[in-house]
Amino acid sequence: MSARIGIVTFPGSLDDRDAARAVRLGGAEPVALWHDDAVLKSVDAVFLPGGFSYGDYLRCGAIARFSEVMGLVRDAADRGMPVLGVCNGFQVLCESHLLPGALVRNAHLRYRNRPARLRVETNRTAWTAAFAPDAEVVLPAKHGEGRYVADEATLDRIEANGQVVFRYLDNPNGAMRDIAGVANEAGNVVGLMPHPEHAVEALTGPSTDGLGIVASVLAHLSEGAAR
Amino acid sequence: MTKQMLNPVVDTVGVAAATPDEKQPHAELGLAEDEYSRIREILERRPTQSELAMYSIMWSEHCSYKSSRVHLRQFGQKNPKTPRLLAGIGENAGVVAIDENLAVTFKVESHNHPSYVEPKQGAATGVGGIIRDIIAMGARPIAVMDSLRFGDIDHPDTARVLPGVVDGVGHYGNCVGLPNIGGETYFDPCYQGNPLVNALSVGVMPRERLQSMQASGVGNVVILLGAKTGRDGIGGVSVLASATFSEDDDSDSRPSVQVGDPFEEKLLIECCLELFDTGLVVGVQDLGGAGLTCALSETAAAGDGGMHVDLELVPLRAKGMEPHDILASESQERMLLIVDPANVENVLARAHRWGLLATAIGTVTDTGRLVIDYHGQTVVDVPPASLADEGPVYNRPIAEPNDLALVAVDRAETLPRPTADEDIRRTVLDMAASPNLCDKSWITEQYDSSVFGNTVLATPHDAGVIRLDESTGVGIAISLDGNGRYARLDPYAGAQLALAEAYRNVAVTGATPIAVTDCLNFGSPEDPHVMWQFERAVTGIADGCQQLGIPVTGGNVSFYNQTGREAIHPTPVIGVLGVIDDVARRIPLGLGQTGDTIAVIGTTGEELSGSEWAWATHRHLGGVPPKVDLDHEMKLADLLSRLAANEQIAAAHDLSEGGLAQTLVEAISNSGMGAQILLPEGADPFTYLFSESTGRVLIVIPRGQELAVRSACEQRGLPITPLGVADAKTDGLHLRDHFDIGRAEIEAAWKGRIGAKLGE
Amino acid sequence: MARVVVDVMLKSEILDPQGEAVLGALPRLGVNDVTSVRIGKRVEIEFDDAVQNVEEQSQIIADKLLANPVIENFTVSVLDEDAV
Amino acid sequence: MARVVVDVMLKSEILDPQGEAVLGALPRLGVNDVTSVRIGKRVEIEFDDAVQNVEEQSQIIADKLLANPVIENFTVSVLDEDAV
Ligand SMILES: Nc1ncnc2c1ncn2[C@@H]1O[C@H](COP(=O)(O)OP(=O)(O)O)[C@@H](O)[C@H]1O
Ligand SMILES: [Mg+2]
Repeated sequence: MSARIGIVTFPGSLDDRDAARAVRLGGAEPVALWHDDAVLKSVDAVFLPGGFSYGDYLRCGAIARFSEVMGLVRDAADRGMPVLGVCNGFQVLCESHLLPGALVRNAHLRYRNRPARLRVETNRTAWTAAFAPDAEVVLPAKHGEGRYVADEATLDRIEANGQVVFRYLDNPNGAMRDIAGVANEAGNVVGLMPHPEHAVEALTGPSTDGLGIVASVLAHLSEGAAR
Repeated sequence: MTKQMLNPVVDTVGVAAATPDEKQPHAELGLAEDEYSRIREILERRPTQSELAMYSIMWSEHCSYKSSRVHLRQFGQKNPKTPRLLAGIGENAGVVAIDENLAVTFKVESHNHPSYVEPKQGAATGVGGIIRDIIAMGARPIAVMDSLRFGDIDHPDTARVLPGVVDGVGHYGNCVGLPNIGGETYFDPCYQGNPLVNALSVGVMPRERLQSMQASGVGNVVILLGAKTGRDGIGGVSVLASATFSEDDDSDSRPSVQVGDPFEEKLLIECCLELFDTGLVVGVQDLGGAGLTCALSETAAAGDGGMHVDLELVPLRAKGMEPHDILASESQERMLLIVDPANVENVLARAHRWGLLATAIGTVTDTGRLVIDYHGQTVVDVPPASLADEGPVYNRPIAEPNDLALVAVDRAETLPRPTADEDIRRTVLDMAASPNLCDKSWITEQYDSSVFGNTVLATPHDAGVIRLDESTGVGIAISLDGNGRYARLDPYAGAQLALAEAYRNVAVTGATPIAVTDCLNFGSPEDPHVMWQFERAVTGIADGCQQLGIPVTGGNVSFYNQTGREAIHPTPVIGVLGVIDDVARRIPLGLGQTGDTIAVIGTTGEELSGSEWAWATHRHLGGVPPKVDLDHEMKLADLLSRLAANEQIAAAHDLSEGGLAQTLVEAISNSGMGAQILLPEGADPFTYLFSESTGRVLIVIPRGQELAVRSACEQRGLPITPLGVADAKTDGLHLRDHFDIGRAEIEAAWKGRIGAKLGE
Repeated sequence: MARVVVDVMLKSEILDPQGEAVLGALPRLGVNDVTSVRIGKRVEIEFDDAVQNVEEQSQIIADKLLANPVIENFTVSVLDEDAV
Repeated sequence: MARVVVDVMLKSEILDPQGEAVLGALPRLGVNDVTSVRIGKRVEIEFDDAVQNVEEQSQIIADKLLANPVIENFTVSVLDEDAV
């Protein structure tokens, strides 16, 4: 039986269908979750896709945090369920304080769409388990507010804990310490700005490296099942 | 302006009948004396304030096409008949069949004046407006494109307008979740006070989901869906969109512009598609220019002929709005639905689930009249067709410009040109760095191109290619092209050159062109010379499409693009849509692999008039533009789609502005490869590199396919000239017997120009 | 040190989607009594000690750079130096 | 009608590139005496007449929604009703 990965649609989510395609191509079963529903439909993991939830007015992800589904996601994450936030999903996870730090306006003040080269800094998270140590991946980065910031103490702490998951090789937005993605302490919640779901087919993406994210969570889940 | 119309008592039909002699500001609203008299005849009384506002809007140039209509008729007359055409001119957007299941709708529209006044919001709402036209046909919008023209890149105002426009196009498209798959950007001083912002959107639908704008079925309910109605853009259509800016325009007299909300639009898309799929709506119309006035009169006129509306039910955002304000408001992100009474509750519930406001504001009647009440008092009572379909039609005077002959003999072929290798080499680099030819990624990187995961080709490819169906691989290609300089020299030829280029760009991806949309950007129709340009351009497009066998399915006219007496270059912008059976077989840009053959198909003549070289190096515009050969273009398209289907071609790139030199610069910069080129014997290097003869394509032939490709060309009578080979080890361009230019030098010239000019 | 605050707000007749979005979200926080939210920019400017015509210069900055008069209004307040 | 203004500014240790960009553009306007520009948000909230605990509710809105404490500070000012 393949793993069920829930994909949340907020009003203004844009990449929900694309996330579902990536999950499907990666060999798992996508399950649609609606922001206002108080059920997680017994999924094994949750994917918060990119987009502009609630228009991303005020601050990206600030309003989505108050949706029904995020209460459930928080509880599930606390119990160890794998949760991934991509782009807007990453912003929602930071705003919800499930991940440390915040994402602010790019230093150059513009939205920028470019393939980003990233280094996978740790494979000890639910979403990077299948990558070789120090693997390099190419994923599309496209955002106006993706500059990762946190105070120095927090940055030192997450570096020390191995919570920095992805680092830019050519920093596209001024992110502190070139951080592109982070995890929570337990490693089950991961957020990243570039889009793995737009790198799953040679025909449409700059690489197929995004499939590694799905492979990782499947490996993580089956390992858990085996335990 | 609307202030003068304010009247403490609501001007009802009864009041109007009782006060026939009251003076009305029809002239200020842009209605001519005879137009005003005709309104009085139609109504058999003076119009109420609300009616006057509605007629002034619907009979404006923007809505009634009063100056262009007599010419646009040619499209209907000359359009080739094709079973693919499911909806054509007269609908919100044309619809063409792709296969037994799918249909595609697409259209290009201008938002020029608003983008000058408030670049970001003007451009953003332009994108929003064209997307709603696509939704109104029943389609899911799947991509956008933008065709932009600005003044001189060094002019300080360009630094205000360009970043704002790009921010607006990007912001709206990115937030609503549509990939931007291409477009164009040009600079010319003629656009200094009149930048052009033309936006295209394309959508896909199951064929049976095609929607109608008819308000039919007596008793059916009229529902307004989406944003609240505010004071945005009141008078925008009649005043803003159709008024020439005078030199001393001051900001206070400018009417307010609209601000868009792409988030609301995204919800509208999802909600409307859900309503279409569940079969809950009978008719649908978007609210764009002219807001409720246009949507109510068009749906009523297209339907059973009558409608009753209670205007006080319209949810308002601003206080103190008068009935005519509500009718004229151009608040964005609204749609009008016609719904069977039994389904109303269901529709309202679904709208609520999407967080959208939906309000029943009226019903369909059989009275043949559009009756609008405000708090129980009738403020409008008119035959809807008199607003929507029976506006004035002008046959404006046409006169050939006096300078035509002079311009024609001022040929660029006589200009001094470089002859020494070193100077030609310098020219290649200078041209690559020129504003019109340089890399546009400063702009296009601000656009999402991959959302939806179906973008197969986007900028910098000749055309955008989108996969429509993952199971069959069927897809479409679209290109948007125009060249104001060619059209200035000869509007008939210029329009056909734009058509030929868009057609060729689609063909270069391996797709087969099937339909056309156009946006006609011109100066004032009251100037007989402008009208002459317009008539020539329309005739050029209509004749061209007839010859190519593909129909014009819709488009848009933008007049009054002029500051004082200076009109812009006539600028017809043409969008061509093609279909490709399997997107995996698309032809990309680039140079293939080491050892692949580089060749040019087509003939290079000495055609430099109107060229980028003449403009960039001499600021010269004169002579006659390159010759168009549409038969040749058709053969070329046939060849390319065959080579693509047979996988006999590795890459291809159209030759256009800047000629072969620029095509090589782009192919090298966009691939990891170098090119070893040997010009044909006896060819003059300068002419061969910079001529803009049309109908030419650079193709890259995989090893072992040379003979097959040559014979496919011969069969079709297409001249093919081998030029050299692709080679990963060659650094940039090696032009044998002449010069080398390394990749670093090419890229230093071509890249980063726009940002640098804008101080970034 | 002279300190100036320029507040830039959308004109009242112009749609403020940001404000609307916040207004729509408030019930999720249990707040139901708000009738309107408008969101604009607050710009804090600090001038050199030496400068004389702070007010005038701020007006220029606001008018030319911070606000687009087509859609926005602004107000300039020179803060008391003691207030800093 | 009670009216409240919430000002939200980035914490001083967080880089404000928008403010920097404005600062960098000032010399082109002929303004050379500005030492710092910071750009934040001004949020204007209107409550129902009936509401009692305006100040308290505004604090909640600001703290939970309008500002992100990781990067921003805020101040709440209840405006005099006469001032409206
Ligand atoms: N240049 C043109 N070429 C072909 N059709 C045109 C052109 N200009 C306008 N039309 C058609 O005339 C009709 C009315 O145009 P328009 O007012 O722009 O439509 P809408 O009301 O949807 O904005 C549309 O069907 C449009 O496609
Ligand atoms: Mg329309």
